[in-house]
Amino acid sequence: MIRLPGIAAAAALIGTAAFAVEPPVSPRSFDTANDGGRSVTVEWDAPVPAEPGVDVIVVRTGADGEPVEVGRVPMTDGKLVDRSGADGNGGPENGVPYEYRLSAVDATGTESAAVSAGSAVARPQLFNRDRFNVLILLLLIISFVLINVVRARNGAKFFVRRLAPVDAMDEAIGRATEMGRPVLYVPGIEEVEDIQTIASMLILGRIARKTAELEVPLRVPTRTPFVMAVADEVVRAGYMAAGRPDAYREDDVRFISSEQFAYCAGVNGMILRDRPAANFYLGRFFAESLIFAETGFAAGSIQIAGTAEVTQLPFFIAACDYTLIGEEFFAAGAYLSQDEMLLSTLKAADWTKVLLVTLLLTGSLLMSLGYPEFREWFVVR
Amino acid sequence: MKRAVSLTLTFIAGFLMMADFFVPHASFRGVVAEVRQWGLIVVAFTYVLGVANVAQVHGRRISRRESDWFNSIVLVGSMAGMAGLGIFHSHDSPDSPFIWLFNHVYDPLSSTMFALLAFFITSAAYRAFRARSVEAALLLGAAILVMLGQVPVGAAIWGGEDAFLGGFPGIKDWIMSVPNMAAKRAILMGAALGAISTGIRVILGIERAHLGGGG
Amino acid sequence: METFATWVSFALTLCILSFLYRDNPLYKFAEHLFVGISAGYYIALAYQETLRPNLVDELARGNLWRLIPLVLSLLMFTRFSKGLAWLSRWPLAFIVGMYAGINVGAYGRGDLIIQLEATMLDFLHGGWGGVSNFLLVAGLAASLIYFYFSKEHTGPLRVVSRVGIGFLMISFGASFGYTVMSRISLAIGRARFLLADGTIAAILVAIITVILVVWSRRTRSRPGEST
Amino acid sequence: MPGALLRKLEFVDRRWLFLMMACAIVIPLIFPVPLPIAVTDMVQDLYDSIEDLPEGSVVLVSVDYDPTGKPELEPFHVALFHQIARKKLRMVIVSLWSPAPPLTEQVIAEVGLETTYGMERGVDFVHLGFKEGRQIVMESMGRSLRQTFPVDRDRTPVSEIPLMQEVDKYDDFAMLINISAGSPGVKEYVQVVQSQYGIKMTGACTAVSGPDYVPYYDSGQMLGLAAGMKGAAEYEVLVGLPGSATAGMVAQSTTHLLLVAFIVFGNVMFFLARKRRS
Repeated sequence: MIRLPGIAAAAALIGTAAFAVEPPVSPRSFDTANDGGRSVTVEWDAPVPAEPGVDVIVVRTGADGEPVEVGRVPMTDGKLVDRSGADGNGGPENGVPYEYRLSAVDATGTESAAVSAGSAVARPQLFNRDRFNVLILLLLIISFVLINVVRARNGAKFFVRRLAPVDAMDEAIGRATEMGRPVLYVPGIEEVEDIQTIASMLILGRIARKTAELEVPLRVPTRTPFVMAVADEVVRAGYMAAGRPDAYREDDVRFISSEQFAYCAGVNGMILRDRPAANFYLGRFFAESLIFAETGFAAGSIQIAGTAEVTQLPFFIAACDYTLIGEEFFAAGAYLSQDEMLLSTLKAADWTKVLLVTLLLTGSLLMSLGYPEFREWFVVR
Repeated sequence: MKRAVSLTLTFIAGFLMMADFFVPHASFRGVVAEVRQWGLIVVAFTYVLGVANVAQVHGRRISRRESDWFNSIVLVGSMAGMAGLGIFHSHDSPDSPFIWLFNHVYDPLSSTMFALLAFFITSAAYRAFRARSVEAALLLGAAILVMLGQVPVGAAIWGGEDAFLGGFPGIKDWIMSVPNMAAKRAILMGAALGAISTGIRVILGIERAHLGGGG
Repeated sequence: METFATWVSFALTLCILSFLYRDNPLYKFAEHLFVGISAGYYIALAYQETLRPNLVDELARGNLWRLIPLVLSLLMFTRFSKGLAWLSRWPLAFIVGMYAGINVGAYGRGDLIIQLEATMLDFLHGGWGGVSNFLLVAGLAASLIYFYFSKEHTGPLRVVSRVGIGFLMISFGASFGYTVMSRISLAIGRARFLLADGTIAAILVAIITVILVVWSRRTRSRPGEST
Repeated sequence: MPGALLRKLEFVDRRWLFLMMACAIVIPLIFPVPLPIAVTDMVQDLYDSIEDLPEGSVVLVSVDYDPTGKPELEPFHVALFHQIARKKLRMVIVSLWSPAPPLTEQVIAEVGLETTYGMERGVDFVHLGFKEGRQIVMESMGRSLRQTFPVDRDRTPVSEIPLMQEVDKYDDFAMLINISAGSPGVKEYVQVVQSQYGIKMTGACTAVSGPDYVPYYDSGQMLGLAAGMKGAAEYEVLVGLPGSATAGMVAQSTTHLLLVAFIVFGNVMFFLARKRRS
């Protein structure tokens, strides 16, 4: 047999080259960042030209020298995260160095030589650096809140711009005096600790004082006993502030019913019987908003509404004469009661809105001019 | 002293929940996970207690024979019956009386209760929705365009690929994805600012509204 | 059993619908039955699918940590005793703190930062798309400025504020249109439910109409019930 | 328009209006006229995102509606289970609304998951039932689903359920699908879960919430969204199964036309009355 070393060797070489599978290029392994530990990430680049259908097998050997196959993924993935499975076991232990070796295998099962991706130690991190941007923006808004709480405590005066519905309140109560008909105040249907009910109570105090001064009867139907108790206190204080404690009538503040539609039917009855000159709907409302507004419209009352319940605003705006929209409702509460809590929230929100509009316009401008990096910083991972 | 414990509980629960987003450390998150389980339990108890005091209110109405006390008996009786069946007999097997009552009493009552709204919207549309200001006119105009754009008959009147702007459906889609989107995002952000500032004041104990007087 | 169930659910449906005619005893009965059944249903579910698996079973398995929420929850019952009522604040404080913590993060990420980032749009390129992007960015900025209270809205600020309220009104119009569809869907669901057995529905409608007519004649409709 | 007639028309007894609405609802249900349903991008993207999921991947379905949401959300729920069963996906069902579990069981029976599609409970799908706690449950599921739901709805411990051995965190799921009638629902899942765990999310909501959730679809936090009966009807068309939502759309058409007519007529009278007064 003629030894044809050159050709055989070449063929063998080409053979291996033709049939042998290229192992992954520049493999590396490192502790998975920003995680709770027990996880190592192994990455590699696919050899060029990339052969289709080639997978990569990742093998881990720990301190005990026992090789453990971690996983098998397509070469094109370029990455495999070695972590504990859904059942909680498996995956590298924290603080223990592991040696990772990668080998490529093609569809026919021939495997390439294993290449080392170095060793890595899994470690839990105390802070997720990917979420640094969220932390900065939250801390900024929180500082706005705290600064304004301190300013309010030190007696800083906060300016709140004029709100048409607030000016209309005095005018509506004046009309009630002329027509000698009562004023109706519906404080929403939520419990007493809801932020919108609290804001409503603050406005009720001011309205009660005004009705006391002008000697106009005030009706306050409530949906929960707690709201009735608080409203009773607030109205009594309003009459006291107006110097007319005697004018306060016990059953003006009345608990109707805790069932939504029974309360609705009760308030409707009051509107149609007493035909109030002015109706106030201030607080948190749900489906019954449009029933009150329609009945009040039919009774010919001036109607002023205010809520932060977005789903009900369309009906109030369409059916009432004036409506405090979302944050305007809290601003009215802050303005009328000069309450420290509401004023500081308002001011902090205003500062943040200036920040948001600036960031928005800057980001959009840079995006339009072809610099997406600014927007990239705000992505939440 | 009484208030200090409340404020500490609020601070610990609040701080753990906020930190959980930023700290991936496994054992820390394990502690937070256990504290959350306590939260589930206490919330379930709060709602059960809240629902039970309805029985207290109506129980007093029965004992004092106030107006409508017969209906209060219906309320308290049906509550006790339903709860008893669910807890002591079975709450999930398809042919249990509990599920029968859910399908043939709870379901029709609650669906019909809210079906009333379809009729109230009708009378309000006829009698109360007036374009008395520029804002109300804009609102009603957009409402009409959206209503026509989202029902098949609107598309039949003026729609189809070649219609200008895509006809009613096309205009509705544009209203939803530009003006509605812009304004709703402003409202989302406004509400977010409210939630963040209220949340921070509650956690740091600056706000006492929820603790009320005694605290 | 099936027809009895149909009679019961049809009768209850029509009792509630009778409120459209007037607030009447049939409606009051059905409403109180609804509040009672839904309360009882909730108590059973809260126990069977939360308190039992996450508290009772866990304690039975020896997870003594769950004694803490049990104690916290039992404190709530002190609300009924005058002396110890302040103790019932503790579980409430724990829950309010937990929701506050979750909300600060959730609202901060989900509704503030992501929405801000999603609206940083390129409005110079993309033809009509660019115009829409410009309107989106301008609309969001104007709406935010409408809710700015620290300065009187005069001069240029007034113009921006008017643009803002314009966008807000169009979005409320969109919500109005969609809310109409939701409310009508409920009525369609009920109509289809009743039409499934037309005969039973017709009989019951007749019975209930007779009851209402007799009842309202006897009480000579008081003004203010329903016009 | 003489003043007397105008006043009589403006303050007509609202029970006549109720009667007209009742007719606008009942007549098209008795004599349905099929109208074409145009599919919008939001619903097409929702359908495609589920269609693209590889066979056998596990989806988390959170069913959060009560009987009042049935007319708008049950048609979607039925069509969704058909698509999931056809795509041979596996499913874990949870609920944050107490009335939801019995409604889910009704849909499982109606779709025939176990009968016609032969899906095995515990292997192909699990119904874990209701858990109280709203957003607390959402966060708790992120840490460990098994710790949050120790037993499934029939009180079988999760340690004995084969499917539950493969999933415990949000990353183990291919997608979160939320059928939501209010709060807690789509808004809370987007804020608490999607923005923190980055899980692919789609869902359906009542029409009331449609306009409020469109920003989440636009920002990519939600891959698709079906809003109200119209969204459900579009989804039914895509799944190739015109059901109750498609039939309901005829009645929606007549009622919407009636309401538009009322609003326009009401405002015409309003301006005529005001012109007469000034």
